[in-house]
Amino acid sequence: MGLKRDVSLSVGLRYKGPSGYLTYILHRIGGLGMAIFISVHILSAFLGGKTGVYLNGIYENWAFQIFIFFCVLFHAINGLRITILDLFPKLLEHQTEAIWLEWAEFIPLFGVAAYVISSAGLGA
Amino acid sequence: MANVHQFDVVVVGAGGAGLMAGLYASRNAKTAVISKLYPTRSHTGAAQGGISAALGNYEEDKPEWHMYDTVKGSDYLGDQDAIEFMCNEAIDAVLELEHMGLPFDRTPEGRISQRPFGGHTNNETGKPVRRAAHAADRTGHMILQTLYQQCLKNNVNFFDEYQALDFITVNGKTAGVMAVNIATGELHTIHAKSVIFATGGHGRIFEVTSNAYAYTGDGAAILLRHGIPLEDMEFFQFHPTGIYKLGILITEGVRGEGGVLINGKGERFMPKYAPTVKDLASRDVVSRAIYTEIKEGRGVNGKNYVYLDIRPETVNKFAVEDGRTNPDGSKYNLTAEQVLQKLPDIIDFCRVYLGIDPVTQMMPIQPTAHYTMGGIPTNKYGQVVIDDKNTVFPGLYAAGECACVSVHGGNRLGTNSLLDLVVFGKHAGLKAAEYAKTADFEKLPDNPLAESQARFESLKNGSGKENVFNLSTELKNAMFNDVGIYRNEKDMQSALNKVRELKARFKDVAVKDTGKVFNTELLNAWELGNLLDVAEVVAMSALNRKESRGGHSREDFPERDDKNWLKHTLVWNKDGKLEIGYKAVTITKYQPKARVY
Amino acid sequence: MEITVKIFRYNPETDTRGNYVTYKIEGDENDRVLDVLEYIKGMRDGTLAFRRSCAHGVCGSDAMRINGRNMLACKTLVRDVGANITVEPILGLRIVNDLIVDMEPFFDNYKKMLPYFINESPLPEDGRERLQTVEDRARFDETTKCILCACCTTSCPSYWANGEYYGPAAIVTAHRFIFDSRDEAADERLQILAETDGVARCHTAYNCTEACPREIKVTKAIGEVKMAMMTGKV
Amino acid sequence: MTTKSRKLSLKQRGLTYFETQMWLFTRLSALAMYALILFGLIAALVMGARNQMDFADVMRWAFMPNVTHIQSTNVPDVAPWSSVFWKLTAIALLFVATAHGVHGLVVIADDYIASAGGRKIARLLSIVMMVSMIAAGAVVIWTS
Ligand SMILES: Cc1cc2nc3c(=O)[nH]c(=O)nc-3n(C[C@H](O)[C@H](O)[C@H](O)COP(=O)(O)OP(=O)(O)OC[C@H]3O[C@@H](n4cnc5c(N)ncnc54)[C@H](O)[C@@H]3O)c2cc1C
Ligand code: HEM
Ligand code: SF4
Ligand code: F3S
Ligand code: FES
Repeated sequence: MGLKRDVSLSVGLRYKGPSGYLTYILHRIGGLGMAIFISVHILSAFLGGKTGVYLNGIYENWAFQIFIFFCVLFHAINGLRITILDLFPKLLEHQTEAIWLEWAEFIPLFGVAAYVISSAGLGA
Repeated sequence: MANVHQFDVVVVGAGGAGLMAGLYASRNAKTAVISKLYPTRSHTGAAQGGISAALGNYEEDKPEWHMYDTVKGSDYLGDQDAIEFMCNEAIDAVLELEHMGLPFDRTPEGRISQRPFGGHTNNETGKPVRRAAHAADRTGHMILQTLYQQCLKNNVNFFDEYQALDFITVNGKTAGVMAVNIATGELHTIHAKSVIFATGGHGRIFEVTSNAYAYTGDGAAILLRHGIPLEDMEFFQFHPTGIYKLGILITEGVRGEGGVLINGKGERFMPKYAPTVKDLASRDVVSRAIYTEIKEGRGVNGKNYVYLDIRPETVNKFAVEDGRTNPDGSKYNLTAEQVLQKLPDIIDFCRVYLGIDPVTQMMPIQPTAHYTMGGIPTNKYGQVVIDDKNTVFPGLYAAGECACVSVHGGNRLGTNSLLDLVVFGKHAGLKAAEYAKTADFEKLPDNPLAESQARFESLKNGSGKENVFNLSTELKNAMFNDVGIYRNEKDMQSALNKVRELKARFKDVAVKDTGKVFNTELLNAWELGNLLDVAEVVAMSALNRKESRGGHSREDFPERDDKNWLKHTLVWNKDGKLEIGYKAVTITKYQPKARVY
Repeated sequence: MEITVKIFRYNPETDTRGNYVTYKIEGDENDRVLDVLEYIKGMRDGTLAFRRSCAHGVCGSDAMRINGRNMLACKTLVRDVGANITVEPILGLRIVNDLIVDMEPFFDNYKKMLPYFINESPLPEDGRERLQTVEDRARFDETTKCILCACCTTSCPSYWANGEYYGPAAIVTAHRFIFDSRDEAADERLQILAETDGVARCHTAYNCTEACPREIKVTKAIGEVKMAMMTGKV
Repeated sequence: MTTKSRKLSLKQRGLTYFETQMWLFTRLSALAMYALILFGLIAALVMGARNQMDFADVMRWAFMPNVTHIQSTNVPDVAPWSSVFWKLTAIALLFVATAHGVHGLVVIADDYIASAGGRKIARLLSIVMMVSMIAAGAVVIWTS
């Protein structure tokens, strides 16, 4: 009896916290994305030959590159925030500001990069 | 039979008293604690100010002084043997709590910090003394947590969210309790040799109250139905400083730290009513003073409230006037930081519920129904006594706010309740376990569930004309307005009639919810039944006592009358009709005399 | 003023999933959300189920999601949340009836923290209190305020993902004892928290701190526990 | 009365637990990756990245300064990149990132696998994955 405890992605995202869920989930996606990318990349370089070229094709696709860049940039910036706050719990008071700062860094950097990659991708 | 559990001792209620009893009983007997709330939700957690003991950590203090203050506070209605017992045990009780890990605030020497509280005095100088040991303004919370934690450590058996519905007695002896598992709606029989009731008070019979929704007098009502009397039910404490309209308590600790009461004209009025201790007079005195100010048109903006002021500049100004100093004799100087640090929860309440900051603004307050002095009569070992000769009911115990030992008499001193919980909770637990060692289990009746089931069924099957919410609102209004701080014959009679009318209407109450899982509607209706039973006893006892004493003050009988009324009231339920009797007050050291602060 | 309240309803005996029911009532902006719920239960639909007791934010009974955020219904006024109110049960625990969730897993995690004072050394010879400086007492003051309402744990993304995680409330309890200079079992608790479902599960999401009605800086407390693990200083 | 300060041994404070060690490693490796990436980035700039290369090239270089990555840029002289020093640097970055990433996968897997057995399997798989990734990556870097 009773409803299960599952919290779906959409329910979680609708929780009106201090963007905690968003950064948490994006950090995860970023980490996972990179992990997958790196494995594929190493695999392709290691195997070489036909499969290598095929795999290369996937991640050299410009859309995939934007995704990877998103993963890298977000994960790196958010990871730095987590690292600093974890190693200096005193700074946690400034959590809200830290998240603001994070977005302030991420959005322009990612915007520019996405523009560069996509225009290069579309132009080619 | 399904759902039968067997324990030597069963404790009903997991507040301070119930947990202390459970802890001590479980050391010597197989013990279960059942509670309709998860233990840490008990109302002991709401207690703010402190627990009293003559530790003397700041200045000289003695258990005898504590005793005298308590006797005087009770308006001489408290039983002095029990009071002496409690005050002597107080020091060890508080130290024991500390040894259990309770995080008391500390003095610069690292000892338990103490603060002044209403009615606590140095008997030689008459000045306030620091007797209330405290953990910020959440002492009760810390006691509740600490005791629950110790119970976990000692593997006490808990039945969380089980509501006791009935007491089972066989041949005039205790046989156990009946309870419903709220989460499943199943009825359970808990077969026991000893039962300890620690179900808290019944402040929910009043409109404006500091009490929890759970304060519905379950224990008292259950026992009343089994022919056990209730003692001194007319004595109900109105705490002077509840948040206007909401009734949420602002601890006396605020005045202990130097806060003062200010009327609508901006004057400090307590010196008029209590020249020596002023704002720190005992609660009944302060509540009446506020009420008088309001009645005489000096409430704020003509409304039913006055101000409580803890702004440092006010406090320091009056500290100079009162000659208040620090323990080392230096000038008393309260800072905004100290207010924040010593009264964090109060600041929080004001911000949330009033939208004001007490450091810069005054708090609008009004007296609020707060504490049940009366209750299930017991002796100082927590044994329930059922008549004027103090005959013990075998295997039945009570402790905490639901019990009447009586150490609080006509008026409880602040911080004495928490002390009452730990002292008498402990002894009730010990005695209950001791009794269980010698006694045998009574044979359960064939169907112990029958009666409770019938009661439940009749609630569910009422004609459904009456609404629980309306009935309880009417009850609370009648009781607050007519059996409140000031009482008179006419109003009380009308309240009593009202309660009786409501009791009749209650028979037709509507319960729509037919479910089993967390059927809170049914349980609320059942609780309303208890409130009505208890309210009738309160109104009737109050109407009967023709004098003013402690929390019971009558406009038509403004004086205390020791000749006729220095006695406890006992009320029995005899087949649905209430009967009144009396019991002598035990007086040992202190003869009654006029009570001035 | 008119208040529109949308409440999550789930009747375990007839429903397979929850649904929302909207009530319109007259109320005051100074009413607590709890008062609003009481009124609806009293006058509109008695079957509405929720827990409550103290009505002023000290017992921890009535944690729920109000307008999408964990709060205590008794500590939230209509004026703080506006006249359109959505009330839902807290997340990450099994819903058993309307706004009531099964709290057992939450308390089980609490109980794993050795949530009691441990000091087996002899008491002071004079039988008096164990001494503690004002600073030592202040060290863990904040975490003693916890009322186990579960607002924090049920707002934690990590707990949503994984119910095995002990959760912030349990760590707050552990913090209260680890940093109590009188307690002697800091090491045992740190070792419990060093396990897979302990503090490593906290990803500094901060929802917990934001949700705590007692204004405990939960993430900071967790951070202090993490640092105690690294440095060994308690 | 003095304020008490205690210091716990490594075992007492839980630092001998795998989970705690990895928690610390995740953070330290994050810092290490920043350091190594910055190092590569600066090297790229010093070697003329400003005017000969596009954005993607710089990134590639920064994140893994090995020969294959640099060959695809316009930097005229790739010879220094075949040195043992740069090879080791690249392998260090590979090692750190892989260990960090794979443990991250374990953390995520733990969140969705509650059974002890399942967790064991996930861990085993991740160790295999980590070892093979590092080995394969190292071979690529070393031989290129
Ligand atoms: C706001 C406030 C502040 C206070 N401040 C102070 C103070 O500073 N100092 C002081 O000394 N005193 C203070 N008091 C008074 C004191 O806190 C209470 O009198 C005392 O805590 C009562 O404790 P108890 O154990 O009797 O009851 P509670 O702690 O209320 O426990 C009652 C228990 O009984 C259970 N229960 C009730 N009915 C049933 C049933 N039918 N079946 C099963 N279980 C049931 C409940 O679940 C609960 O666990 C204050 C009171 C209030 C309201
Ligand atoms: C500058 C680079 C990086 C930084 C600063 C960084 C930082 C972090 C931090 C601090 C965490 C811990 C999060 C937590 O436990 O709360 C983390 C987790 C993780 N990282 Fe990284 N990281 C970086 C690069 C990488 C790379 C290259 C990968 C992929 C191979 C990766 C994959 C992961 C994964 C999968 C997790 C687990 C995510 C989770 O627990 O939700 N990271 N990272
Ligand atoms: S830490 Fe705060 S939010 Fe969490 S349970 Fe305790 S009081 Fe509630
Ligand atoms: S929300 Fe959860 S992840 Fe950590 S900071 Fe709070 S416990
Ligand atoms: S009812 Fe007690 S916290 Fe809300």
